[in-house]
Amino acid sequence: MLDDKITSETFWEGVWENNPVFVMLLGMCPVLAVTNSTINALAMGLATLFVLLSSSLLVSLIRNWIPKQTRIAIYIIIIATFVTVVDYVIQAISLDLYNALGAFIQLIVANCMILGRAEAYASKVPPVKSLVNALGMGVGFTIALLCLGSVREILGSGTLLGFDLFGEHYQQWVVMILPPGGFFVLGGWLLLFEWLRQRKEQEES
Amino acid sequence: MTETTVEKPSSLRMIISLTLVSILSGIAVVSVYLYTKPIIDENKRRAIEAAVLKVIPDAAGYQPFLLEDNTLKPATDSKTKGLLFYAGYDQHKQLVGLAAPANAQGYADKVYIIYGYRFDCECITGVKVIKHAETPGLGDKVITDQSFVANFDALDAKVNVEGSALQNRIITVKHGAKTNPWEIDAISGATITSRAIGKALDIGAGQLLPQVLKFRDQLEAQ
Amino acid sequence: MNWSRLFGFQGGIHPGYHKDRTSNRAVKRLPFPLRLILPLDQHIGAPALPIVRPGQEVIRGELIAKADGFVSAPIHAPATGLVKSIELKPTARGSLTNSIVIEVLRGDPQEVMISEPHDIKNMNHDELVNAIQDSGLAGLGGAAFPSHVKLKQLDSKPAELLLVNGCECEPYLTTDHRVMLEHPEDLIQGIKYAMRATGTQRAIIGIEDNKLDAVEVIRNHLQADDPIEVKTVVTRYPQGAEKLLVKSLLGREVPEGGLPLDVGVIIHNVGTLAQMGKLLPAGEGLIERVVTITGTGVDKPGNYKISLGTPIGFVLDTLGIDATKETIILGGPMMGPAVGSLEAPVTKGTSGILVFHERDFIDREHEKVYPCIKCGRCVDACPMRLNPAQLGWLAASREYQIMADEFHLNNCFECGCCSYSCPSRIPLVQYFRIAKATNREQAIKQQKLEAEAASGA
Amino acid sequence: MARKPPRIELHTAPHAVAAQNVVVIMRNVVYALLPLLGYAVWLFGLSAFMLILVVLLSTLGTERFFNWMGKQGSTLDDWSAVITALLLALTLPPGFPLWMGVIAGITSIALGKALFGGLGFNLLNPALVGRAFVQAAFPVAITTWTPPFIVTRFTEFIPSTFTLPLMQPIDISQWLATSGIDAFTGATPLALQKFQSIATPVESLFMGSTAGSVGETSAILILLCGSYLAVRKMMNWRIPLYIFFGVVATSALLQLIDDTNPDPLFMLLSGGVMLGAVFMATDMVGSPITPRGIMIYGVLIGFLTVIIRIYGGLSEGVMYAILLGNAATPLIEMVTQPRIFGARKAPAKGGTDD
Amino acid sequence: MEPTGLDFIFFNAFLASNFVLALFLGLCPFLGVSGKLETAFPMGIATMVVMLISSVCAYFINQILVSYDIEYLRLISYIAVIASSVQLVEMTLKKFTPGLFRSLGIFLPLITTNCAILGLALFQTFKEYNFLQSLVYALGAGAGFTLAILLMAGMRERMDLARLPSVTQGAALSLMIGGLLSLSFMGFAGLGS
Ligand SMILES: Cc1cc2nc3c(=O)[nH]c(=O)nc-3n(C[C@H](O)[C@H](O)[C@H](O)COP(=O)(O)O)c2cc1C
Ligand SMILES: Cc1cc2nc3c(=O)[nH]c(=O)nc-3n(C[C@H](O)[C@H](O)[C@H](O)COP(=O)(O)O)c2cc1C
Ligand SMILES: Cc1cc2nc3c(=O)[nH]c(=O)nc-3n(C[C@H](O)[C@H](O)[C@H](O)COP(=O)(O)O)c2cc1C
Ligand SMILES: Cc1cc2nc3c(=O)[nH]c(=O)nc-3n(C[C@H](O)[C@H](O)[C@H](O)CO)c2cc1C
Ligand code: SF4
Ligand code: SF4
Ligand code: SF4
Ligand code: SF4
Ligand code: FES
Repeated sequence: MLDDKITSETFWEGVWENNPVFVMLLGMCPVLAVTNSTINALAMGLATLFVLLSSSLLVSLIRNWIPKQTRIAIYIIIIATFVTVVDYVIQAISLDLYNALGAFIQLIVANCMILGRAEAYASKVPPVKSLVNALGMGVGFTIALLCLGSVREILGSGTLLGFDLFGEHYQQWVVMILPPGGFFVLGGWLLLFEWLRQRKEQEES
Repeated sequence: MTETTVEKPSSLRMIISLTLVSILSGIAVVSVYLYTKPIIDENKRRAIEAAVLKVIPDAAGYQPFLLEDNTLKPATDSKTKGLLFYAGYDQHKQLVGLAAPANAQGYADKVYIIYGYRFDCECITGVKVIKHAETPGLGDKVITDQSFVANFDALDAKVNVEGSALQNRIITVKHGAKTNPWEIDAISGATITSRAIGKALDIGAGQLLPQVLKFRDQLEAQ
Repeated sequence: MNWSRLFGFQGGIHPGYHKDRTSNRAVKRLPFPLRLILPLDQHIGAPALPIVRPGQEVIRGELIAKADGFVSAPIHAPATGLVKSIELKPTARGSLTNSIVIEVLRGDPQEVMISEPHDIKNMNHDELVNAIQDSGLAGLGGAAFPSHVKLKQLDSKPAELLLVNGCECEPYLTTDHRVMLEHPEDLIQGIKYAMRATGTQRAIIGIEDNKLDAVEVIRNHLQADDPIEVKTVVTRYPQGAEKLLVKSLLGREVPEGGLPLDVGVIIHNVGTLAQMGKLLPAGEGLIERVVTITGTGVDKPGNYKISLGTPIGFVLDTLGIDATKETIILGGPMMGPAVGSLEAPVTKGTSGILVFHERDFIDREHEKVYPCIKCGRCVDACPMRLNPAQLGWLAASREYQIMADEFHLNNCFECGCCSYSCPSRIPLVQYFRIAKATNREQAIKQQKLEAEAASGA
Repeated sequence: MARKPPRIELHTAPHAVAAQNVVVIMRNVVYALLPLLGYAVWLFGLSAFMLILVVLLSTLGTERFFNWMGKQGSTLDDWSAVITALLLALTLPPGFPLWMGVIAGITSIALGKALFGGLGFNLLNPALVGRAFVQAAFPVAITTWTPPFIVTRFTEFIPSTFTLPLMQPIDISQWLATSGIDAFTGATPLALQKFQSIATPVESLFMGSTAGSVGETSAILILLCGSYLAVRKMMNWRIPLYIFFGVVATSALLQLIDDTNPDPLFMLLSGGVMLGAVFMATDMVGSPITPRGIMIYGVLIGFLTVIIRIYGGLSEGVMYAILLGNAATPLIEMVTQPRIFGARKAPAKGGTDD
Repeated sequence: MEPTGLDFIFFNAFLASNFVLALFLGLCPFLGVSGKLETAFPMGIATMVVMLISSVCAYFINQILVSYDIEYLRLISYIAVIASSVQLVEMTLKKFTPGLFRSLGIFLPLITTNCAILGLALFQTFKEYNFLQSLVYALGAGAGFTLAILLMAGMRERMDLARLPSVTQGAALSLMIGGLLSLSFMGFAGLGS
């Protein structure tokens, strides 16, 4: 059962042990779709983080007040509201970024991670704890996005955050920015983690 | 969750809660919308301005117009149907050319462009890609490749004597095979995106220019 | 007109036959060993019940164990001598089984005990079937299924046709071939008895087209009004499997899980019927059989008439073969088991003893087994049109139940065509045997559990 | 008498086995590829030779590396990695930068084979996985062709061959112009047909005197080498035939609909259809084992090849068609389980509960 | 083929811009429910049905939103409509074909939080498809999803019997297979251009 105490675990859980992407495999669509550059990954991560934080806070605040039968509907409305807000804000900040992220900002609504957190966590703990946990999850999500985005951008474009790394004659690995690259890089990270885990286990035994 | 009896809250409470949340959400959305709308519109306007001024090199200002049912009217509301174009004027408020959006299917999705046209040379003077989903490093060379962009320094777009269509349809040819002023020299390795731009121009300009020319006086008078 | 071209089965293989070394050698008799070992379960079904005690003297041809029920066969003494013991003795496969051990009386002329001749003409169906059971006949084709069981008439499934299996499709073996050449009268006689017992009006002898001389001989011995036909089928392993022979000769497919009787056919091996023709009128019992002894490790290959119960070690010694260095197979190379003990005896089902040198034997243990490369050769070879590759993948993951439920494992008759053709050298048939055995055990366990549950409740 | 038991006890039937084993089959495929490699070097010279060598080394190295990772013995001796390497090299353009060839070799084994447990377990054709990867990674380099029979092909390399690792291929248009080749547009017969509607004579296709990948050259030679394997029963000859049928039928149909579409013979002889159908679609690991499955698989590959060529964004579709055929193989097999002997009704996978 | 033609719309959504393999939509069910063919197929069909229904709903809602100039409510209303239409399908199935419900039932809630459905509604709006075009688009997208998940399930079932290296298991393997499938589908890119 969840208690109300806040420990460092509350935060770090989402970053590492239960990383939403690498461990729980949640919200895979945006993870793969918008990570063809680091900047997109960062923007997506922050947008998701914002929605996660605000919806977790709100859900936690009103958790004792909403009837059980309508809770999912209410969560969805809350999430959709914040997503719409983010959508317009990003449009106002930069049209180019908005075009690059495409429909995936709006698709944050369907990100199972956010609804999952609202249902399984935020609706059961007090606001501050929920907020801390959401922050961890959001940071974990963003880190995962950056892991993908940076690899894909470095190989696929020869740049990092837009800065040229290899000079103008660098041959870009176009595949990395294409859909298969997304699958391969995420799969590659998971393989790497599994390999490291197994090696550690072997050393221990 | 361990409760054993599912207490049934009154329907009233459910309705109230949902309604309340919906109203609050509506308020939040509307206020953000109202707050950001002017900024977004300004962003869009600036983007269009930058594009139009870039594709009609000598222009200093522009006016949006709409061609609908063989009449020309100033475009005010973006929603009305018809052919949209921007007439470009120089510092002396002289009509120099026009810019218009066009699109065609590329490699991955539609390629959206805005192109510029000069009345004096009867040629296309610039193309800017507004939106595309082509392969980075390949299809997006149509933006970065200087020799490709040079195709549009002066691409022939004369209208035929009857004033019904272009005299020569704009076509894209394989890299290195350009012989006529109305041909576009494709980028090798991105022939398909190159062709999409040619196709967009051919269809867009082919439809718009013959009609616009009839209203040239009207435009000059603005 | 070649029938099997019209109706032949799919699949099958063409292994090297190596039959020429023995097919033209007349059957010779092998001397008696010092001691005969007679397993009580030489046949499929209930083991026979011994009716002799240790120390008792028996005469060649005397009944020493009686059938235990209908699906069982009696055993007769293959030689005059003393019953030494009834004890557990190793079989060819290495397991132990209860056997009667007889010390052969040296210097005895070994005359066969004279029994009461049968008046076959006046026997009715049931009496005939009983007489066949009394002779101890079990299928000499290899499976050693008590022969009379198949001949029992069933009103629900009348037999329309007797098929006589003279294919002998296994490489190396030539016993059936010799029997057809040397004893065509016995064979025809046996066929007539079997037809009488079952009331069938027609018989067809199916012979592979590498034994045309046998076809010739049998045809010459047939009377014009005999309702017996001889037909050739193409030489292809496993043409002799009953379901496939039925398909080749009649174009009928025995339904999945069914018996030839389901399509109106009774099938017997030529060796079985020849013995029937010989033994039945005299009322004698089965005490010896023809065995092909050949292989690269044999200098004097041939077909030998051997008393049942003769230990294999004795057979090899007599022929001057040093068995300890060789690989020995009982039966044909495709289906026969490798011999685990030289004490194991020749039984009713033993059709051959093959001896191979180490050097010319394809050694599975030393050849690397590769993963299945999905070449499909096993699928092409399987005459039952199963998917051995798929079965093999499942077996490797121990999905035995799925193999049976979804991929027809129980339809596999273990002919070995798949293993033979597999370039990855996967022991497919071995997998399938294990799978079947495990499933059987599982089913028995299940039944026990259910029975317990039922009695407990 | 205590006697030693005979030598082998636990041996189980059958004791006889067919002569061909995996290694023999694989080695013979390599033999069958040798003439193609020789002809390719004859056509394209030193660069082709270097490319084949480098791809071979990188592929075998990767295979060995994964053996080591998986703590198993070397699997190089089954020759399958050699086939992968040779076929991969044969599908690359002659002037392909060597470093890209290395990437192709590594990915073919890593992504295409080792990931799934090595020989026999891969889902897709490893050589084509390697090629598809570099096709998607370096689409320009892999569509940069040089003509065959360049006079200096045995004395100098195509400049792009020795491109620095990670760098863009060296531009060869200058070199082509100075090599005395005029009117070479750098396009394959398929690209000429697709993008410029220029037909290439059938004889050139038969003899392989056109631009193209290292090995997709002479239709006759490929057919001859393939026949060797087919005669020795080391390859299922039905697969190429079904593919040819699929290609001819589809392109004939499309030509009926619109007569500007290229004719079936051209479709059959140009590009990689021959090499793909004879040597790559026949890789049994990725193809169905059921007889009806093989038919569906072959025709599907032929069909997809033509569809991608005519309606797709690329001029050549064989590679993708084969990969898609491989991907569909488990499904195809599932619906084409053989009708077993004596089956009472049509084969039903799984129990029919109603 | 014209980009607005029904044939183009169908094949584009079906193959070239396959929702899963090219657009990265609906990955959760694609990775989660593709372990066995007998679950993958119902999931594909269920998704296709829900896609058709929500496409129709989204079309009409958008008409209303546009005519009242309240497009900023689009997202909220789409998600609400999708959630309730899934619920509706669920109820209808339960009532009229309980057998079908039992085989599809467990997947329906999953579909609500599946971005392929919402993505379809959004894309058809951005592309300004008319009613018929939207319907064909939904059909193509649904068929494409079904194709992808079927291929995936077939390959994963095959992998169940393979001798996999110890590191490649579970999600990583699925992603790699997904990547290879996506790589193979690159052949369809540029279809109709
Ligand atoms: C991964 C990949 C991405 C591609 N992206 C594009 C693209 O964005 N634009 C394009 O015109 N062609 C693209 N192509 C297609 C080919 O590079 C090229 O257009 C076609 O083969 C014609 O070749 P050519 O231009 O050399 O005649 C792509 C191909 C691949 C394999
Ligand atoms: C339990 C059992 C019952 C059998 N019942 C009959 C039968 O009623 N009629 C018959 O013709 N064969 C019967 N058979 C014999 C089989 O059809 C078959 O001939 C025998 O198993 C040997 O076949 P094989 O030598 O092809 O392996 C029976 C076999 C077994 C194991
Ligand atoms: C793979 C296989 C091959 C067989 N080949 C022969 C054969 O060549 N000759 C033969 O008489 N029986 C052969 N049999 C046994 C027959 O199926 C059948 O049991 C036998 O002919 C019945 O006659 P029997 O009971 O008199 O032995 C074979 C069985 C199997 C499973
Ligand atoms: C007829 C035949 C064709 C083959 N084709 C290929 C091929 O196209 N690509 C490949 O990587 N290996 C090929 N191989 C080799 C081998 O099957 C392959 O390495 C396995 O796919 C690895 O598991 C072939 C083998 C044979 C016998
Ligand atoms: S048991 Fe074997 S050798 Fe004897 S006839 Fe049958 S298949 Fe041939
Ligand atoms: S042993 Fe079984 S699976 Fe193998 S070929 Fe014979 S019948 Fe088919
Ligand atoms: S013969 Fe062997 S390698 Fe070939 S498919 Fe069958 S089991 Fe696999
Ligand atoms: S499975 Fe093999 S060992 Fe077992 S009864 Fe059948 S044939 Fe004999
Ligand atoms: S994030 Fe796309 S389906 Fe879950």
